[in-house]
Amino acid sequence: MVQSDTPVLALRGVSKRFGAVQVLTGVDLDVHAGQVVALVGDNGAGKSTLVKTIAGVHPIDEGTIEWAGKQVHLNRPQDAQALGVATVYQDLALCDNLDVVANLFLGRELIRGGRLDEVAMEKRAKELLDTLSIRIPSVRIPVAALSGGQRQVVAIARALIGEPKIVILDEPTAALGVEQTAQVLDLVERLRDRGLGVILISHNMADVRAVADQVAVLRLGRNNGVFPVATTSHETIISAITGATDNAVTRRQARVADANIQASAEATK
Amino acid sequence: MVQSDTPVLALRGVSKRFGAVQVLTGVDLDVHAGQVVALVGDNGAGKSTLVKTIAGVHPIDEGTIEWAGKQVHLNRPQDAQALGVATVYQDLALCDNLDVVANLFLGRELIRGGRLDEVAMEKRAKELLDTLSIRIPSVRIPVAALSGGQRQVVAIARALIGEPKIVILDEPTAALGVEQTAQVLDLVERLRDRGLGVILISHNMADVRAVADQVAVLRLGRNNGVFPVATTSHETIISAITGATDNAVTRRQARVADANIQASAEATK
Amino acid sequence: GGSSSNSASSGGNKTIGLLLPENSSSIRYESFDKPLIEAKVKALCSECSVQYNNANNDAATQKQQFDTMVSQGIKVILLDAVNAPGTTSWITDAQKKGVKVIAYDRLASGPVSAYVSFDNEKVGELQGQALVDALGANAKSANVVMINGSETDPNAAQFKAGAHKVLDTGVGKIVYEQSGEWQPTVASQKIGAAITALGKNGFQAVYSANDGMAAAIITALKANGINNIPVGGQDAAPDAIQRILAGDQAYTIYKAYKPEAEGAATIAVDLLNGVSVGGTATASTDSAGLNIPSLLLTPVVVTKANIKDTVIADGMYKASDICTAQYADACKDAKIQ
Amino acid sequence: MSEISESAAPIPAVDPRLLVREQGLAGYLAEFKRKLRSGDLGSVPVVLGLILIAVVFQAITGKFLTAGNLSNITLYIAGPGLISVGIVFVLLLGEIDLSLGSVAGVSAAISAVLSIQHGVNEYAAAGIAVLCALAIGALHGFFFARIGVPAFVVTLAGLLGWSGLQGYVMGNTGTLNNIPNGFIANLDNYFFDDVAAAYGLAAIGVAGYLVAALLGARSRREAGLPARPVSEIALRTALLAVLAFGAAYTLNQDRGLPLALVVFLGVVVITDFVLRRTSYGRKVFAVGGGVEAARRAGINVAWVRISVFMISAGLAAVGGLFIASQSGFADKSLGSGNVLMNSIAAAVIGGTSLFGGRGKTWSALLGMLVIQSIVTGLDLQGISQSIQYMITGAVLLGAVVLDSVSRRTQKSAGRG
Amino acid sequence: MSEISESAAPIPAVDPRLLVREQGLAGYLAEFKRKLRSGDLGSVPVVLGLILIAVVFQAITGKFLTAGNLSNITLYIAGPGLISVGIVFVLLLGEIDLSLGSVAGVSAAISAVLSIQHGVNEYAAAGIAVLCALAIGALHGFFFARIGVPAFVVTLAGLLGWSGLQGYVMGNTGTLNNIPNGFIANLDNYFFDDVAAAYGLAAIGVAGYLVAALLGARSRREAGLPARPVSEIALRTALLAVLAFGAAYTLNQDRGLPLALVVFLGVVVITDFVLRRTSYGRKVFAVGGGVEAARRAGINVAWVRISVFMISAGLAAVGGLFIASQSGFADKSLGSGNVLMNSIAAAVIGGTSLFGGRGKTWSALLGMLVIQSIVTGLDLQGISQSIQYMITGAVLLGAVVLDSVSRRTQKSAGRG
Ligand SMILES: Nc1ncnc2c1ncn2[C@@H]1O[C@H](COP(=O)(O)OP(=O)(O)OP(=O)(O)O)[C@@H](O)[C@H]1O
Ligand SMILES: Nc1ncnc2c1ncn2[C@@H]1O[C@H](COP(=O)(O)OP(=O)(O)OP(=O)(O)O)[C@@H](O)[C@H]1O
Ligand SMILES: O[C@@H]1[C@@H](O)[C@H](O)OC[C@H]1O
Ligand SMILES: [Mg+2]
Ligand SMILES: [Mg+2]
Repeated sequence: MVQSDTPVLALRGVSKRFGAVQVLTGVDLDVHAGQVVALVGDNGAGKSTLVKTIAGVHPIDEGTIEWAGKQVHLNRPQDAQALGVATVYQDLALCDNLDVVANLFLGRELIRGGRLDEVAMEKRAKELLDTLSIRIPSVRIPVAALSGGQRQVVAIARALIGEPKIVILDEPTAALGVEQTAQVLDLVERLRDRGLGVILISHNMADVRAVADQVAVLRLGRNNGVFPVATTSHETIISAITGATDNAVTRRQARVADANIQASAEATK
Repeated sequence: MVQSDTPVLALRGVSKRFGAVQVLTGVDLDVHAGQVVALVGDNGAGKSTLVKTIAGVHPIDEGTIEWAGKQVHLNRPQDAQALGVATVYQDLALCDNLDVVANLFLGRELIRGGRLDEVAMEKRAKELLDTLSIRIPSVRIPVAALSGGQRQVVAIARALIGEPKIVILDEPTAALGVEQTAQVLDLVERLRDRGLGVILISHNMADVRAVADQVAVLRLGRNNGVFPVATTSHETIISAITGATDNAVTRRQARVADANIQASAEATK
Repeated sequence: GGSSSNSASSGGNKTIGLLLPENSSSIRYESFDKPLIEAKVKALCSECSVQYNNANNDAATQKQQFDTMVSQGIKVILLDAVNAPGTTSWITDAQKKGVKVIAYDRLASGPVSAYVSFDNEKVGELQGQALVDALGANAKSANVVMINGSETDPNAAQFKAGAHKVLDTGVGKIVYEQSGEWQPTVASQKIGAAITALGKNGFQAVYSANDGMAAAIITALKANGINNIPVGGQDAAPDAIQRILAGDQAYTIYKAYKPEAEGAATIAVDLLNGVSVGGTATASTDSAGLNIPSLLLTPVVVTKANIKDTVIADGMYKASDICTAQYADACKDAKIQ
Repeated sequence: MSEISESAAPIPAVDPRLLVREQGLAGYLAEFKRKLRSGDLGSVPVVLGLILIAVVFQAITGKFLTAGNLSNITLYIAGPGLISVGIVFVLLLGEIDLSLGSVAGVSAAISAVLSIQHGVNEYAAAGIAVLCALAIGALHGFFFARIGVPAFVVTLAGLLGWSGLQGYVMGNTGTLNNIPNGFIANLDNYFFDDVAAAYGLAAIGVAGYLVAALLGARSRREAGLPARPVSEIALRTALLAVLAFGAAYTLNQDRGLPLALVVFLGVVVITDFVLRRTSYGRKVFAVGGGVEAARRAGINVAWVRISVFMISAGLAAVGGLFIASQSGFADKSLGSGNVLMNSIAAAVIGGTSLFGGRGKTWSALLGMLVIQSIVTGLDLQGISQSIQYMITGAVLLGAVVLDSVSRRTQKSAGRG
Repeated sequence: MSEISESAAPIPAVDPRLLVREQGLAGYLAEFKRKLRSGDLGSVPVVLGLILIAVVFQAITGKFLTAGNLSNITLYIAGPGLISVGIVFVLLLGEIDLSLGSVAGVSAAISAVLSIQHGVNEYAAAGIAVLCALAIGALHGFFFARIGVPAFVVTLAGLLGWSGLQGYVMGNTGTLNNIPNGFIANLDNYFFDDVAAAYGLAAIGVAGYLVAALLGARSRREAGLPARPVSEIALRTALLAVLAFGAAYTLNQDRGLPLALVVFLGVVVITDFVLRRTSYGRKVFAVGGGVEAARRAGINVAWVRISVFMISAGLAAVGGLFIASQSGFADKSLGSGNVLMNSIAAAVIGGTSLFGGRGKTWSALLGMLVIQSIVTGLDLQGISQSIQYMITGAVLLGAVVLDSVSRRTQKSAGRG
């Protein structure tokens, strides 16, 4: 984990409003090279909105974004891409009418002699998908015909084309099978080892604890603490997310434990 | 767990093809009243396709579907709904232009004096969403403006309107926060206790083991075993899903364990 | 194929082509011109036939229909051009293939073999004069509104020019002039604007280029409480005759289709048989330096006074067509039964 | 399944991120300012555009804002406006209906031939014509919804076929004058000249709005739901009253309340109610917002589609009768030309999306007013056709640019 | 980042659920049968419809399939066909361009006025006209893509404005005849009457297809990707050869190879290449398939939109010159009437979706052939206008029903 002093990416006091809803209020976030920052929070906490501001999808209302110490303005996805931000969106943002290969290389097609180099793209697409252990009937069917998990893998593979400096993954394993999830976690570790910054959004605490260095918690659109993973307990993080120590999670655990101690032991294994 | 001898729903030798892809081949499935059947399998195994055949979205090519012992033909979603099948689709199937209330009651609006009873629907909508611990800025904004998890909760709440006999949940907790996930698992148990049949699709083995009675594994569009949860080990199910004992999951576990025994212990907790 | 280079008179192809411009703003084309020409051709030459196409007011469509006829080997074509000044190349090319073209109703430009028509500028002059007559003694002080035909129809320009020739000196002032685009709803709105702009007493007569627009204008005037000011059109449509009987419309211009159609049919059969057309086309018209043998008919103004002697006497309409229940009394007054 | 609420975790009623509006008038104004800034203005830009057009033409011609002219405009918009209401339904589905001009034409022809040539009672003739149009709409809907032919192609075939039928029905007649003072003749030319009529209608409209708003707000408050404050209802009612009584006064200065306006407004109000307040309307929006989602919700998509094409054809038939009334007769070209394009344009200018799922029938009224105001204003000035076309194009664009710019602000602030 | 492959789990190359086609001709036929059953037939239904239309008209008129008539049809379709190619681009974006008829008209007017009235060299005049059209397209694109005015409204304003400008440019002239044997006069009327021309073009087309297919298959095989078997390439080449040489033979029976056909085919082939084989074309499809996804992929959506409107306007200008050439003159009404509707209809009939992201420029050719065949066939028979409209409507619907029924089978078997 090679970390420099200036973060690659730093958000300072970022606010964002949609109509009558103040979605983000004064949010700070630091990501260093070679660091995996998990961004967690309740549903609707503003995680996806925050990463979209970094990706240039939604320009921020207030606050500043710094890239390697310099203030930048991210008004269009191109701006972020040019800096080296690759993003896997929660809603995937694939073109349903295009096939897998076309989606993977969209906006960065391989060209040979002025025309698309379909052969090279198709070959590279197959390699990438194999890496992520996904089985897709044909890379030439439109992504509309793929299963949820297949689509998600295509979106993840998209982010690996090009040479990003920061990779943002918004719930990348939500639709993935056990094997594919493991591959994605491996991938995150490899990205970190290669010195990239990674922002990982996930509701799965086991995954977060497995690969993240730091956990930044967002609650109702505001920062609610940044914790080093190694030294923070599961319960601390959960209560930062839900804003209470008595919540549905703890209640459920208690109830299940009461009812069936053995099943409970199995279930949390 | 009250179970009768004839299953509420029984699939026999169901096959389905899309163009050049044979997605399902001779699949059998039994669901009894008061039983939670987990349907698991790799990405693209055919789980969503299978439940769509039950929901009447895709008519089957071959095989039969029996409802309480009688053969039925499910050619349109209405057919399945009329029998008492409520479905939460993986892709949610919400109308983006309609608000939360309109989506919840779509096709089953409350009427008073010939006109929509918006007041009653809005009240009921708020209650339902509270049950599921979700915080939505306003039930009167179009669902297009909701976060991924908020959308998913809306889709789940939809299935609870009306009086279903079988509830199908296709990865209902994929986008949910820890608290919301706990609520949905509670909900599944309550549905079972009320004598409904539940089909739960999930990639999260912990969740599956926590609430399911039986686990049906699908692999490459075919049955690959049905296991009672109580007496089957985690490893058995994983290898039925991946088709191998040596897979990315086990390899990752081994590697992580090697590298950092303590972290590994934390991570699988 | 169109490879036959025999001269027309040798009688290889006994089909006469008939190309008419449209069928929505005027009923004349399919109710009069087409059947009259077909009947006359059959009468003159039993083994001849007429192939008819309608261009729906689209010049490019008409050119296709023209070319299709030429390539089928048709040797004589009666052409009522959508765009008469634009046909030079059509007729030049056709002539090279031995095809003879008769300009029907509108003077198609190019080396046509004959021309049969009414004089469109004359139509305009008659319209203007009829309006002046309808105004009577007040004409010299009358303010007049003009609703012209479509600016993309070359005939309309001629009607307009002819009418102006008379009205510019014959009446007090043209106070409002607009194109009604041959569309009744448009004409109705234009007259509404004129009423707003000039006031209900701001004008004493309305020139309408044809009967369709005149009907809409009269409706709009009545809706605004303006009754009994002279409005005139052209085409002698049956509904216009009825309005004239009822006193709502002052006049129309009757272009006797029968002599026009039958004259054209006679010339066409003559050309097919290689006979001189001089017997029918007694006049001559200058077209870009060429002297075109012509049959030029005179249009007639129809007012209440001469309905009986024109459209009824010529058999264009039966009295029963016109004298429906509502118009029975008016018919009696005009001595029509 | 209400018992599932039992274990609900307590959640605060209002999300703290929701910028809650202050109570009372102050809050109303604050919210309006916020909406203005974020471009979430609804019909306001189009209305502003309309006012601008009226003011400019008044300045140029000096006659635009006379009672007579404004009254005439209401007569001109009724026919195409009714067609436009039908188009709003079709656009809400995300489809298009190119046949409506022809359907208007063939219906007017059928009604005229029956009543004038065959002596059928005029009301019956008009009724039969509308029934024929409904059948035509059902046929279009069938080919679209059941056979799967794109609506564009079905209705293009209809555009040709029905205008052919129109010509065929009119036969050698060409033009049939309306029976003087008959039902059709009066449709677009009858005025309720008692001043009480216009004021009465205005009063009914304003009172109806007020009562509905107050009752609605009360039942929401009783159910514990956020409701519109009384001050806001009062403000809106006052605005409506100024508009309604102003219009009534103006119309009474001229010939009184036009029947055509009553019918057009009535149709707009009723269809608006159907779309926003009934489960049928909800289905139309759902199909337009996502066919597959609607289908999975158990909605009979085919039937919704067929019924919408029936509604649009039926309204086109009524519109055709109004056009016949305006021109004084039915003929072979009724409904051709710009009628269809203007009707579609009106719906779009009024804010109905071409892509389905967003719009309201009021946009037919607003859009028609914009288009007709431009045309009438230019007619008043009496400019030549070519120049008129150019100006109309430019003003049309200008009227919508206002709206688009505000929407763009909104979009850049939203998910879009 | 290729080093990430290092830990890849081995996955079998071919998914066992994929019904792999048998090698060779047998497999080809088996697949064709499967596609036939599941309705996945591409252009086959439209082509069948076209053949049916031709056979029926030949039976009725006895003249439809003569060399002269077929040759004429190629002349008639060039102008509207070029406009239709432009429309395909716009439809691929999921948008519409209503202005193209007017743009064709104003371009023809500009070219005619410059060359005939002002003595400008004809090539230069035509060039200037096309440049003006490109500027017009850029203006439309700007208002649509940058200001956010719906394309429907922008191009409706264009429809009015440019036809006004057309009238203004033509001024009092009304009609300008083409310069005899000049560039414009020849566009749609020149024939390469040497038999070698038609056969040569056929040979180049067939050979080009063969070489491209073989090279493509080889490079795929070399990269270890599944490739089209040689037997299939041979079969396709043979079919193409029959078609191409058959057409060449027919044209040589008449006046030879029409320049108009060469230009139209050339434009279709080039635009097809641009759309399917270049990254620009990929961007057009992406924007049409999902604006937001395209935007997030870093595509400059505004620029893609503006360029597409420029392409459509530019092609409309060329189409306008062809129409002027066909009619023999430019006038105030060139491009009005059915031109636009026919061009849109052709694209849709040929299989291009109105909803964006699906289609090809070949559909302009196929659809135009369907429409023109109906029109010419009915003209040959010479029936009255009303009946002709009704028949055209019915045949149009019929031609597309075939396609729709097959697509419906496909849809019910797919995700749709
Ligand atoms: N319309 C279609 N055309 C072709 N193939 C399809 C179509 N729909 C689904 N498939 C294929 O069917 C297979 C099964 O898809 P399905 O969505 O049922 O998988 P799943 O088990 O739900 O996967 P996941 O866990 O990723 O959601 C996939 O390989 C998918 O590509
Ligand atoms: N265009 C919009 N208009 C109004 N509100 C919006 C809009 N987009 C997002 N929101 C609101 O912003 C809040 C944050 O949404 P966001 O998608 O960032 O949440 P999230 O943390 O990613 O949640 P999840 O875990 O469910 O994905 C939500 O309450 C959502 O309803
Ligand atoms: O008779 C008129 C005809 O000459 C003109 O061209 O079009 C309109 C008709 O009324
Ligand atoms: Mg999110
Ligand atoms: Mg799935």
